[in-house]
Amino acid sequence: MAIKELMRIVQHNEIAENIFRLTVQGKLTKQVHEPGRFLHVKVSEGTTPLLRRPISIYDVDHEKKELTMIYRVEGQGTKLLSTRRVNEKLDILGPLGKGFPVEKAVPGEEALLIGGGIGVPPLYNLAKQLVKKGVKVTVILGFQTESVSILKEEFEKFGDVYLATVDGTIGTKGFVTDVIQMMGIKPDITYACGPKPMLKALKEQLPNERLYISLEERMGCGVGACLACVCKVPNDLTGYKKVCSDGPVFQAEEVVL
Amino acid sequence: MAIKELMRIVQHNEIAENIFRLTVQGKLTKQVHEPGRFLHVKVSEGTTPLLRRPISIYDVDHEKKELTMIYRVEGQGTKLLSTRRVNEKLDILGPLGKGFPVEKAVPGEEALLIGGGIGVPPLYNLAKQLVKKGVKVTVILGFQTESVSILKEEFEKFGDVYLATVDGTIGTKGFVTDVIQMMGIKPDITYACGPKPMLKALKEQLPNERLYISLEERMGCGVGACLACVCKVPNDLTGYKKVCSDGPVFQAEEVVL
Amino acid sequence: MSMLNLELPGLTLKNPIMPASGCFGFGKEYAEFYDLSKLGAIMIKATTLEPRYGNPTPRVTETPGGMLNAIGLQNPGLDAVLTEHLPWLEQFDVPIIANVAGSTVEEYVEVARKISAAPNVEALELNISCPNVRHGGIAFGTDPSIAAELTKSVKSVSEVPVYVKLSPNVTRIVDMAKAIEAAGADGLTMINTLIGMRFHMHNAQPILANRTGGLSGPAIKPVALRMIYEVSQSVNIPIIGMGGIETADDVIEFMYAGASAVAVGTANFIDPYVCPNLIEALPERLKKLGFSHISECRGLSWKNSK
Amino acid sequence: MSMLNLELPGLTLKNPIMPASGCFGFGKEYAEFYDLSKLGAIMIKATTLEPRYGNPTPRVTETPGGMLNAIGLQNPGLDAVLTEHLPWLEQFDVPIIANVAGSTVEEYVEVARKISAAPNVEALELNISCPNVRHGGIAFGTDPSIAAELTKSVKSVSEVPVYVKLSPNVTRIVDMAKAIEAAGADGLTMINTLIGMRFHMHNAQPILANRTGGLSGPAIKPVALRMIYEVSQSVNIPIIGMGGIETADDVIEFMYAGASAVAVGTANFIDPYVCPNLIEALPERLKKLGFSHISECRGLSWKNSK
Ligand SMILES: Cc1cc2nc3c(=O)[nH]c(=O)nc-3n(C[C@H](O)[C@H](O)[C@H](O)COP(=O)(O)OP(=O)(O)OC[C@H]3O[C@@H](n4cnc5c(N)ncnc54)[C@H](O)[C@@H]3O)c2cc1C
Ligand SMILES: Cc1cc2nc3c(=O)[nH]c(=O)nc-3n(C[C@H](O)[C@H](O)[C@H](O)COP(=O)(O)OP(=O)(O)OC[C@H]3O[C@@H](n4cnc5c(N)ncnc54)[C@H](O)[C@@H]3O)c2cc1C
Ligand SMILES: Cc1cc2nc3c(=O)[nH]c(=O)nc-3n(C[C@H](O)[C@H](O)[C@H](O)COP(=O)(O)O)c2cc1C
Ligand SMILES: Cc1cc2nc3c(=O)[nH]c(=O)nc-3n(C[C@H](O)[C@H](O)[C@H](O)COP(=O)(O)O)c2cc1C
Ligand code: FES
Ligand code: FES
Repeated sequence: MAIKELMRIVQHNEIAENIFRLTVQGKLTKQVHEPGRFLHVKVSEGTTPLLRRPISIYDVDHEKKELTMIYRVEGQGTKLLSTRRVNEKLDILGPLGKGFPVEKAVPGEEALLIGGGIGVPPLYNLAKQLVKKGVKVTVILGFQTESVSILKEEFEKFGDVYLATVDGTIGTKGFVTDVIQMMGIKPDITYACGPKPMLKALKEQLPNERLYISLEERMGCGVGACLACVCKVPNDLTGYKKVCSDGPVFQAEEVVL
Repeated sequence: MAIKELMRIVQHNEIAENIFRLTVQGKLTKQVHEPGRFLHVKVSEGTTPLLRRPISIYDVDHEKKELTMIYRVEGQGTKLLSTRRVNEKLDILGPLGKGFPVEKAVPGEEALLIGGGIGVPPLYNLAKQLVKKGVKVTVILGFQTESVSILKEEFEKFGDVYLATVDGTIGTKGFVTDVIQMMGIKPDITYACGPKPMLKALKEQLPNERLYISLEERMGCGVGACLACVCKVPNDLTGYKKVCSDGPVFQAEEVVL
Repeated sequence: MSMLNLELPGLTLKNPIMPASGCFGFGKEYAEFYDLSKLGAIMIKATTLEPRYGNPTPRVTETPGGMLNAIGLQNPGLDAVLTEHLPWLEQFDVPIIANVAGSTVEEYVEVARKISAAPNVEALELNISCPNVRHGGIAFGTDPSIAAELTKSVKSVSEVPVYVKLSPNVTRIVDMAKAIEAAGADGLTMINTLIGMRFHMHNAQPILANRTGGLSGPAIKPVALRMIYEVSQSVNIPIIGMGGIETADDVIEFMYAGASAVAVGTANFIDPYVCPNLIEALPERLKKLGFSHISECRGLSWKNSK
Repeated sequence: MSMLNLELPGLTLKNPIMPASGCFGFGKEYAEFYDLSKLGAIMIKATTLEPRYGNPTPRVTETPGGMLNAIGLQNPGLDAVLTEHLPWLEQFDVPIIANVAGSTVEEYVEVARKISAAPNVEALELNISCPNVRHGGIAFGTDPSIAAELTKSVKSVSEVPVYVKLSPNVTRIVDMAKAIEAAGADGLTMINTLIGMRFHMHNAQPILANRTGGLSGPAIKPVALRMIYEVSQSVNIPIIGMGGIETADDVIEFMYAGASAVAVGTANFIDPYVCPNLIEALPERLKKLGFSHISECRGLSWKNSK
């Protein structure tokens, strides 16, 4: 169940250009199990910006009651968030949404995890849970350029990690789709999170049935009430799914990108 | 000349119920000489509240480059101000307005300083300057009740201090005007700061020519441009004075209360 | 004894707090956070005759102290509301105010007739900010005679009292209110959103796919208060006020201006518990201000000065 | 080469930044902070025929992301403006836009005739949000034909181009703009303030002595942008945009919407240096966005999408 809590910041630091790692502590942690769900964070104490910001859960430590997020400073909201300091309280609503279905992978199978840019973090706890379950994990991470490439070492604990950068400063020059082709990777099941063009390309390249993708959309409520974050579903003109509550993770076939 | 500076908070603590003492450091201090001028303080970092808050200068320390204010938490703005911590920067515009005319008191004369409530603080630096000049200072401080009575000891360094409280919990029960009458005080010159009813009563009780009063009015710009803070002048239907730039201190005859 | 209970046409309210239409769906999501029976009433999402998908995304963006939305009347259509959503809400002891929308008078009438017959619908709220397809897409709510005609037509078929929701995007809100009162409305709700826009820095395009959107949140509060102040002195039907309400003081300020009850919209997105929190905070705040019942606050700003 | 210079009817601007009327007095106070010659232009405080005291205090209060003012046209009157304030401003190399106000068409005409002849007044700005005493106090700016008549009368006597300042408190801003353009206006300035109110918690009374006030500041920015977007596509005269501008990005956003230049009001109160700071920040920001001159931004939101 989602709750709203003033969580204490226990760690907050810049891990790459404009990318921050934020750990908060509180009892909300108890509710967090499935990887890929998100927190709705109130970044301002006043009325500007007015709305919360959705940030995925990177990892959870139930013993320490800690949740970690990794976020990129994009605009006003995340910029303000980056100024919040250790021991301050952060107003967090969560966990929200439906995450990656770990249960769809069978022990012994090969899972491919594909992250693009700031879509990489939510795959971390997923990889952890898959490996624990006995699923073999391969990871492809795509970035614009080396200075914003993150978490390679962290994922290497779980399996093979391939990098792609648009400018070729690290890893393969090109996109994650190029890596799949070059390496001839044929996964049993795929989980992906990243920009829409990447997800579209994956949807065309890989079998859809066992492809799970995490979408982003501008949100109002984050809980399914305001219909800000909808996406279309196949063959139904008035049908829709809500990214915040039906997702953010969908089976690729469920949604029209 | 007024300047705008991010001044560093060097001290900030609650000295009585909801009353705070705030010391800031910076080069703006150099501009502060006349007592009774004010600072226009940006309390929020965002857009709510939008406007600055006028707070009088309590004291100045040119050597340490420090300015001290004493303020009461009234509403949203001062409440927010009270949460700002040592070493944070505060956006301050000032010094603004015209203060108490120390030069109007002649050495050897008797000056009466009357403060009501949160109108007391700006008299502190005035008393200091008058005493330094050789003017004899008597102080009457009026408060609602003992728990919000402040600065008695501080003023006792400069001369006799009388207290009045509305509920009689400390000092004379009643108003500052009652003290003047009871004690038969006949000052050569009077300086006063406090709520409008108090200033009105003083204007009726004391000779106006050498009575200087500090007014309060809701402000926009604080520098004389927006005409938010006007008060009427005698015998002139369209004439006016601006509290922020012609005042806040006026000779009692100059303005209609 | 409750300090908060109220009677309005068709509505017996435990308290004056209700979620505003479009900001609470059909209640399901917020029922995860608290018992909906706590609420004074619930204004459900606008319902049209047929299901609608609404506008493309992005549908929301932000502005200083506010947000813009262009959801565009997405809703499952009258049938689904009647067979699924309203029956689900029957488990709660709370009156439902059904927000009715359409593109033609006929559509409004059809929706109103059927939805007003639902057992837990105690009042209708006519959303007259919708574009009128017969009049070149100009909103019903911008012309007093069109709004009055619509009100009259709906009133003639509704089984429950009809509240009309005023758009603030008009020159003379009082003229609108008077025309709607004369047409038989039982109450008014106000204000709907102001029309606004934002643009992307990097490509100069409107941020919302629909280009314009409705401004809601604290930014519009002073405009709502002004309009309620003017309208409440000019009509004899009650007003449910809304526009940027976040705190108990906001609720009381709307009552002072002339509202009889209030609705809370955008604030639900920031704090899902805002409505029950307001209901809990109000009695103490009222006592501190010297009131023994919330109804004493109503119109105090102009009752006092007369 | 400057990236910021512009030509508008009557105005050769070093840059598109000017303080908005009523937020900068007659310049004296801000001249203590910086050289006024840096500014694109200065819109001086509204001037009426006779001196006016304006409204009682309190004249300002705050709202989330905005402020309300009810200064009420306080000004020293035409003669003092002509003999004191305008001559004092001649020391600066900056065009003056004189904001003209009145209670009757005759008063506007009289002020416009004389003030437009002052050597440093390069344009007039007609403040049509004033109450019209001949029409029951309803503002000139809420009826297209009254606004057009006023524009025509002033235009016939003015020695400099006439800009008309639109009120946002209308149902159809485009109709107003078109009527005013047809009446001969050389440009538009928009928007003036939205009407709003706030009430005291402790006594329920309006905070402003005048009861209602004009809402300005960031809160109104999305409304200003929407109106400029609509009007700029419907008329062929330039628009000076305003309403909540605080940052260089705000300036560019107003240009995208369709403004040719901008005015900064409330932000001066928060930061007296805001205008020179914007002028300094703009070139770098424009370069970063890929523009070589500010005029390239104008109307890009709708030029692109056609
Ligand atoms: C389910 C979900 C999970 C996310 N997880 C992460 C994460 O783990 N790490 C991370 O860095 N970012 C994540 N994002 C993106 C993050 O929410 C945005 O970067 C952030 O909202 C930007 O806010 P801003 O004020 O800094 O930017 P602005 O551009 O100023 O924001 C303006 C508005 O647009 C919205 N917005 C802007 N970009 C996005 C976006 N990409 N998706 C949704 N709304 C957006 C904002 O919420 C805000 O309402 C996630 C988004 C979603 C929907
Ligand atoms: C020249 C001058 C000097 C002052 N010096 C001091 C001082 O040394 N210590 C101190 O505690 N207070 C002082 N005040 C009063 C102080 O400015 C207000 O208490 C403060 O602005 C309240 O802000 P708020 O947001 O907490 O209250 P709110 O009531 O929420 O404020 C709402 C609005 O009203 C204005 N306002 C409220 N009360 C006053 C007031 N009394 N005078 C002017 N504007 C007001 C605020 O600035 C704001 O715009 C001074 C006021 C003036 C004009
Ligand atoms: C996302 C969103 C959707 C809305 N949908 C509707 C709607 O369907 N029908 C309606 O009458 N008003 C709708 N509104 C307007 C609100 O009911 C309310 O009038 C307005 O938002 C002002 O209140 P607030 O500032 O508390 O949000 C919507 C508002 C928002 C923010
Ligand atoms: C205190 C104040 C006084 C104003 N006086 C005038 C005026 O005399 N004439 C006028 O046309 N507009 C006047 N305005 C409106 C501004 O010029 C401007 O149109 C409005 O404030 C919106 O811009 P902003 O949000 O940048 O302040 C005034 C605004 C304020 C805040
Ligand atoms: S954000 Fe409100 S429904 Fe998804
Ligand atoms: S506050 Fe603007 S003139 Fe005094």
